[in-house]
Amino acid sequence: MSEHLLSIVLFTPLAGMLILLLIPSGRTGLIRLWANIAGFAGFAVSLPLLWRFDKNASGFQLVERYEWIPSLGARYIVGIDGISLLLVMLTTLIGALAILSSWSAIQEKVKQYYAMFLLQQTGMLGVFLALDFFLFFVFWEVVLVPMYFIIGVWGGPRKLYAAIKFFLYTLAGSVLMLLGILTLYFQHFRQYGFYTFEIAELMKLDLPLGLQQWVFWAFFIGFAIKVPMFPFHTWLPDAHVEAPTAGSVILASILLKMGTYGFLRFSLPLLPKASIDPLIVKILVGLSLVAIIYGALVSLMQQDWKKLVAYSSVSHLGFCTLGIFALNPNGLAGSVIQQINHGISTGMLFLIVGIAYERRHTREIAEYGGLAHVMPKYATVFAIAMLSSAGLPLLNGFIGEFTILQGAFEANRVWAALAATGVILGAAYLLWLYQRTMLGQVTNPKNLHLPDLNLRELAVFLPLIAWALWIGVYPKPYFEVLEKPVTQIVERVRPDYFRKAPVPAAAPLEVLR
Amino acid sequence: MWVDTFFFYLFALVTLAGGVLTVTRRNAVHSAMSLILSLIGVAGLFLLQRAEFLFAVQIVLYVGGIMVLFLFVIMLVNLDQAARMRQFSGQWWLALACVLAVAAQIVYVLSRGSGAFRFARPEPPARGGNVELVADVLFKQYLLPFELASVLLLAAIVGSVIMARKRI
Amino acid sequence: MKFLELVWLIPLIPLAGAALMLVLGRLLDPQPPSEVAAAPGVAPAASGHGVAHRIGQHGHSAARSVISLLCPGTVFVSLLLSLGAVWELAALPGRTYEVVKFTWVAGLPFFTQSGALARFTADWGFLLDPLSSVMILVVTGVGFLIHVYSVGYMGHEGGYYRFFGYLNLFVFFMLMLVLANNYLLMFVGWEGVGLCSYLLIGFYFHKKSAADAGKKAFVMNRVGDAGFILGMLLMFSVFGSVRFREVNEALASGRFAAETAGLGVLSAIALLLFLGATGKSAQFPLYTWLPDAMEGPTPVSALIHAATMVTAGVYMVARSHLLFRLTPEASTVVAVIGAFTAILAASIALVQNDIKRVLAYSTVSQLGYMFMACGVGAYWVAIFHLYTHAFFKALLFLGSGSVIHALGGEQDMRRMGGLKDKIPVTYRTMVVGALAISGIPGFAGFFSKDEILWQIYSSPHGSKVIYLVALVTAGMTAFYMWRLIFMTFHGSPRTDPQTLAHVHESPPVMTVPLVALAVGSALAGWIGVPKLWAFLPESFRAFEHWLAPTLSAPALRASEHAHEAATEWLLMGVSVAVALAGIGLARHLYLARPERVQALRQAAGPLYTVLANKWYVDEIYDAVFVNGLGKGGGSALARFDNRIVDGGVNGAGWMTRLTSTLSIWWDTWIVDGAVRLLSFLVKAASFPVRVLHTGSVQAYALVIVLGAAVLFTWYLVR
Amino acid sequence: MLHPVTTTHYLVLSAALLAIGTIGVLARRNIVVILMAIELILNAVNINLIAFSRHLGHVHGQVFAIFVITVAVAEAAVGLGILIALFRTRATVQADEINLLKW
Amino acid sequence: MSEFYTSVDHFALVPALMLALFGCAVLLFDFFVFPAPRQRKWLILFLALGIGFAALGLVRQYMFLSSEGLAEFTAFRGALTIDGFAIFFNGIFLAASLIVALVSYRYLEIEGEHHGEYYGLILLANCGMYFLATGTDLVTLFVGLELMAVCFYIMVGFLRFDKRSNEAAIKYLLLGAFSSGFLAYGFSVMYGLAGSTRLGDITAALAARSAWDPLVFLALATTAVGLFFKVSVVPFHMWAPDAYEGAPTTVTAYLSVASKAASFAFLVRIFLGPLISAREVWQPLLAAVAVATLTVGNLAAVTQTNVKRLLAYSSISHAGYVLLGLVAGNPTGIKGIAVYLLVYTFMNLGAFLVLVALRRRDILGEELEDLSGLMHKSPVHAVLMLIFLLSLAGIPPTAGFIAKYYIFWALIQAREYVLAAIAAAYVAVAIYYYFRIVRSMFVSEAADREPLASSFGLRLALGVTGLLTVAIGVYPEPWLALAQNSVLLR
Repeated sequence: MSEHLLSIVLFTPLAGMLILLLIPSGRTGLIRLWANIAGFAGFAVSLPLLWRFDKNASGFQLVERYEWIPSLGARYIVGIDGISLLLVMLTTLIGALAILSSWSAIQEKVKQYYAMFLLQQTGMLGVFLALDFFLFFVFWEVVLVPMYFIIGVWGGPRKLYAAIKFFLYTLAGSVLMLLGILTLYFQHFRQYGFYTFEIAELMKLDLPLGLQQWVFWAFFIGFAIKVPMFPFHTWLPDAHVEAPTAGSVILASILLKMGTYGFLRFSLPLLPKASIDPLIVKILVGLSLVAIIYGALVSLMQQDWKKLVAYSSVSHLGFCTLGIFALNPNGLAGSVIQQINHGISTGMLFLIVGIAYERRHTREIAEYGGLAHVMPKYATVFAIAMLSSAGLPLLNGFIGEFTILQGAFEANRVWAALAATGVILGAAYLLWLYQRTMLGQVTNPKNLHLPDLNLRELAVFLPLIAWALWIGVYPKPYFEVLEKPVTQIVERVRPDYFRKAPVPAAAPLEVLR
Repeated sequence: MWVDTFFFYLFALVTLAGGVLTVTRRNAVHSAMSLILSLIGVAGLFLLQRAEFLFAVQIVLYVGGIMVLFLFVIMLVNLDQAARMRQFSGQWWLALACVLAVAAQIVYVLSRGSGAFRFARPEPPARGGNVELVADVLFKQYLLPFELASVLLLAAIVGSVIMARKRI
Repeated sequence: MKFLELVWLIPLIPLAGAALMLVLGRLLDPQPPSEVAAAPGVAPAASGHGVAHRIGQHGHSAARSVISLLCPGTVFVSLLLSLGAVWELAALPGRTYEVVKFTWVAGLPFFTQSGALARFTADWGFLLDPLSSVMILVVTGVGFLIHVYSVGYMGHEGGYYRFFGYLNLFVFFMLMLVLANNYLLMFVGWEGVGLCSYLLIGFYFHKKSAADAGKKAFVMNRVGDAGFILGMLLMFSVFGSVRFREVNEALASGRFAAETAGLGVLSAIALLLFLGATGKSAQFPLYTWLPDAMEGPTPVSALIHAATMVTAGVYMVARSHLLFRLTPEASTVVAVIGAFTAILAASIALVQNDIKRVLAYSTVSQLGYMFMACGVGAYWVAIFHLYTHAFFKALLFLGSGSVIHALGGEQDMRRMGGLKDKIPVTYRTMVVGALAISGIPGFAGFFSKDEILWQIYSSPHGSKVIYLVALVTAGMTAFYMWRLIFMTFHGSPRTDPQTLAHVHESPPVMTVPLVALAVGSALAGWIGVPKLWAFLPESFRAFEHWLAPTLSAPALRASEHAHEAATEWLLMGVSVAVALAGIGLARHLYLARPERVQALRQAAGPLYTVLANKWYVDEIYDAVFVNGLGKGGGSALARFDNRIVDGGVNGAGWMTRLTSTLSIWWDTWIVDGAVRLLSFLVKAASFPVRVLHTGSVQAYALVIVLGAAVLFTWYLVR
Repeated sequence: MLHPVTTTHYLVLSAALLAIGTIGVLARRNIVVILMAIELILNAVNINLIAFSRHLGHVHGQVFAIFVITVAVAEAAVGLGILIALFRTRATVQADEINLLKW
Repeated sequence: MSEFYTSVDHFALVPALMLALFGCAVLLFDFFVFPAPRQRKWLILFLALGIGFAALGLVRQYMFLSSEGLAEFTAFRGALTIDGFAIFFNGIFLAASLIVALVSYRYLEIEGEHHGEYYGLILLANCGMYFLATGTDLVTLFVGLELMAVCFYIMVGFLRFDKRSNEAAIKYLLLGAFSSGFLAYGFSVMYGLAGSTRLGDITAALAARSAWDPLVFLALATTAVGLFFKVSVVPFHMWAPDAYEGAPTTVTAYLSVASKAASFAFLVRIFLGPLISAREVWQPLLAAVAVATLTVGNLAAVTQTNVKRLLAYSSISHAGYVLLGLVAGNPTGIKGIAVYLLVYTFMNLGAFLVLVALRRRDILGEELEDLSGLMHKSPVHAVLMLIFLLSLAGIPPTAGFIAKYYIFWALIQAREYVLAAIAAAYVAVAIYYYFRIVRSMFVSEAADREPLASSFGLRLALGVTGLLTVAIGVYPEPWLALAQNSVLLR
């Protein structure tokens, strides 16, 4: 069994979906129950990864490889390193919680809803597990369809527009990405005489800078739209606003990470020359900084609760991409941690919006106010989520942001200084949001008798809060897990980085006494 | 030589005139008659080119067979009304321009490549009449299309029957 | 060694209390459902009663008693532990105890500026040395007293558990701040106290002003924090570490020459850190949040916005004293900012009528003093003032809280007066506090303030201009403080009779802390008497000696006694005289000749009636009426504060909104617009393509021929 | 005055006939006439084939022409059949009146 | 067996023979054995038998080739060539014919035009296609093409009392005949240049001339007009939407896949055979045509409301993709064409079959509104349609992705990056209009409550096409291996 662990993790949600399809659509109770069981099972089977993973081993672990389409050189290869481990755990947990959170929010077409969710779960896991570019691309695209339906069927008033926008945007990007993949694929054939999509093989390629740049831009379009980076971000607010709560949660927490993951896993290692090309770095960092500040500024102005959170994602993801293109260990590690953090905190924020929406069916911030009186538990949870998102120390956001800033600072001080303004603005819009919705007097009689969080809803939040605290208080395991893969990436992209000085065997600042 | 030349131009004239009349006559029956004229002209050209069998086929099959079919249909669909209506589509001038352009282009292309076809080669030594030769080639080299043509005709017959019959 | 090993427990015990309160507090202290604070007109008929008055009659349930015991109790335990630890620390040779519990941020390798490979790490490590020992004693000691006081003060409030939860949480973060052994962990406390400040300012969150103030505090602090973060990053990049010990070792190693001319990287670090300090310690230009923060409950103002949190900036600068010593330019900035803030805030305090706002500006001003001391290199004096200030300012705040409590929430001094007999304990303790802050010899404030003045005057980094500023500020301080005393307690009552009838002295649970703090305010200074008072044994100067291992800087000591004792005596006399003059003026205007105020109002009134804004008119009218033309500068400064500084903040906010609007516009019309245009074009292009299919078979044939024509043309053109 | 007739003459003649037929297809409204015009086009092909056949000195071209004629017959038969069906439902044989299907 | 008709000839002819024989048999039986309408379903059995035997013949040819290790063998003195290419495409035709026949029964019942001739025509058309894929002689190809075309003319007009069907038929016929006139003209020029009608001879003769020789171009251009018409690429595509819309839906399905596949087989034979030497001439030409096709097909589809017509335009755009495989002109591209057409057959058939199922009494089931709320009415159909549409759009893991993948791969290999980018961009446009259908099905409310038409054949056909669309996407290996043999270009 255990040598197929990753496959089990990958296909458990799919199996759950197939069984779900056998349940008659009328029995919604059973469907809900089963979907939750399947979602939780997906999380449960991923837990063994935690102790099966060896943080000291370099390269990929738990690798499974089978021939799949020999004519194309495509294989079924799955494996994890520290980066994917974290993202996989995020996916399984958030996925299970998102399913749990949908219990009462989704009242129609329940079966299809959960089926889409579980399918999507497999797709996302596949993206993070695949070590074959073809497999990766397949999963990458698979994710689109369920999300289209989740937005388009169970979404808000402008759901159709949002759904197709989401789909078209991401699809357009990914098709161009496919061309980039094919270019690498073909170049590999030219250099080595056989076709393969295996990442490890493709990494052996030695391509001239010009070609790398072209491929980089092709990848960039695909990944940047997914992230979304600055000029490609407009699908995000629409998609978020219209998606049902759990959809937004998945979208923000996991789907966006596919873009950053793509940069980390593919753009940097496969195209090292292009990745350190000064112009490319400048452009990407520039876009990241713009996204940080711009996302925050736009958030400040939002009247729509969900849109605010959506734009805040743009800002936070700007940090992630900034960290990546700082191109040093701390930037990269910070970026991964920040991806997890964003998954946790923005996930929570969307769940929070969703709870208010479920009770009041509006997302206008002006409709709320003073909820802290009526829903104290809710307000507390919101406060934690908000603080975690704003990067308060001892909560997760701080670790990620600070590490990214450290990386950025090392690369260029001005970047860090500009990014730091994002920290200020982040606090501003979040606090303002909190104040407008939670504090003050209850100004709307409709809000007077809103029920506070029930146990199920609390159960959704508690794991996330616990996780946020864990990362905030004791992030060491995360850094340890990330050290090997991140160092590999840096060594790949900047071979001379570590040649400046010998790497010390242990941290130079050891515990004294 | 000049006889050939004379007859070529004669038949060519008949062919083209017939063609022009076919596409310009108001009455469909007149068109059909003109088409027959043109087909006969073509048949004459066949004869000039020593394709006697084909000449016969052209006269018998085309002029005798197809044209009767056409005339039948013309009678059947009662084109009297149609004959009173406008005969040319609104785009005829554009069509004319285009076709002339294409024709000019084809002729230009032909003239540039005409070196390949300047003079007819001397006839090959006759090993029998034209019909024998045709038969020989047809059944040796083109047996397959020949059989296939029968299927084609079958399909055409079935098809026209289906289309033309009134009920079942 | 037992207590030292438990040093990490000192912050954790209040944290445990906080966690218990915030998780389970609601069970212990149930809120009646009718207590929803709704806007007027929104409240449901069943609920009926008012909004802001959440004072219920259910105050003293058994469960509340548990809270009342538990929360102050945790702080008390911390206090005991601290005392034990400090006792043991005294016995240690280097008076330094550092313990690392575990690695916190265990980041990856990076290269420092000098090319050395370092690791981005920070520990959960605790450092107890004389500096932090002073701080933990202040925090736990004053904190405990304020906790006790709060039991009485908040007794009738809703959200009791929440209040104590936040308060305990605050103590935890503050202790983390002072006990951290590295800047990053310090930053945890730093941000944490900011958070608690936010939560506690916004404790009455149904009040919009309170919520606004909380937000303002947090965001302004964040601006400073951004500086702090960048400073830390620079520190990482220069030293490869942010641990105090390593940074200081690097600084002391001589690798870094003092940056006397121009601004180098050390100055940059120092200034960035100081930017953080201005935010936290409410220095110019980031000070306007502190007066607004008075929206919070009074014990909070006492604890956070007077005694502890706002002093964190001073602590941090003192902690980084080696850095600042190497960067005289940065130190000068510190001193100048401190001086400017001190006089600015003091002048504003002259005209305030809200009892707590006076104290708030006073706090800003006193913090300015501390920074002046830091700026001139007298770090121990800054800490000394911090320590004395904690006593008397906490006392004054708690006293004012007692007054407010007695008057049922009234904060305007114009509606007080004549209370000294009604609430005698409060009166007497507050007078002690006022004497201390005014710098009357013998009281705690005298010793610290006088030492600061002397250091400013005498230190090689000092300056006569700053000294003058500080002296004027001292006079103003005495004036506004006694103005407060006279307006509140003396004269005839201006309170409406009904309220006056109910005025009563606070319960012992509130007065006992007052008395304790009054004792402290009176006596705490005697451990730092001037060297001039040679007649006293060295044990009266224990404070400086205690701090010496941490804050000493041998290189700078040589010039200290260059000035003559006579000068020092003279200056001491001058400062006392100035203080007495301030008190006398206040007495003259507010006690002896109140009718002069009326006359001044008549004389100067027309000058300000031209102002359209009524609020400003009132403000300035009051200023003229109260202070006369002689203090006109103060009102101008008040205007400066209201108009320019706040205006600047508002302007920045407006700019931000404008930018945001533009961004949205950009998003909707340009970025998205391009996409929409594209989709529109696709759809638009669809029609001509479709229209081509006219349904006419001959048109189709024509297109075929056209196609052929194009093929041929292409060939021929080639 | 009269040049010897070359294959090229036939080709040009064929092209001319092709053009006439094409004009017929494009310009005549009457579908029956359009079908006749198509016959002209096929005849043009046949002229080509015969000319080449003669030119090349074998009869393959003639055989090809037979097949072309066959095809022409088949097309004409089916075309006329469909035309009759069309006429039944639409009562017209004018090409430009048959435009239910468009866009 | 004689010298004119050897055993090899027979071996090569068997599948066509079976198709023609059973075609005739069906026609006869319709008259004499099963005159009653209820009995006509037995004709399907006959048809299936015919296709089965033909398939058996194909399999035997395949076995023969692989056991002998031959790449190909010729018959009828070079008029037929049996190679992997031919077998592969014939497989596609047979599958398409069978599937179409399976679903036609119910559909024609509803249309009230259920005649046995229909099945005979399917077989005869398939017979014509057989020669398009295997023929290596101009005459054979031409007659085969016409056989197929004539059958299709009739089938398109099969609803004799339906105005739209008539119209579609006459349009298709007129334009088809017109374009085959051009084709024949082109063939005549080829013959004139080579002195032979065998493709091999022509290839050799044209190779002796320069690529830019005017007469070669004349042959190329006129032939291309006819070929492009058949595969409906711009600007020779105009008939397609009308014919597709007017024809009975089953015929549309058949027309859009089998006819297109056969024509492409034909086109590939011509372009990579005789015209290969003029590649530098036709490559840019084809590229331009392909781009124009993608543009027109995709753009015109965007605003369609008739689903049949929408799919017609979409199938035009697919022709553009296939053509790009030829533009790339490398083995990958040719294999890509084969794979594309294979996949396209199933997915496009599937999409049309759903429309067939939507045709009920009084409901045409062609408009976008008719698909509204299909998800509620029949989730199975909706999901199948979704799969087909995703596949048409080229979203993995459906088969359509593999097909597009090959085209992109070939283009990248040929370094046609710009073409690749254009082709990629149009995928997004395609998504847009396919998802209009999806939107209708899944989001809108149902327009009517009438249950969908269903029959065993329809269910089976939908099941098979759906299964294959997914299966080829998820595990394409065996199918790719089949296509591997079909590469003409070496």
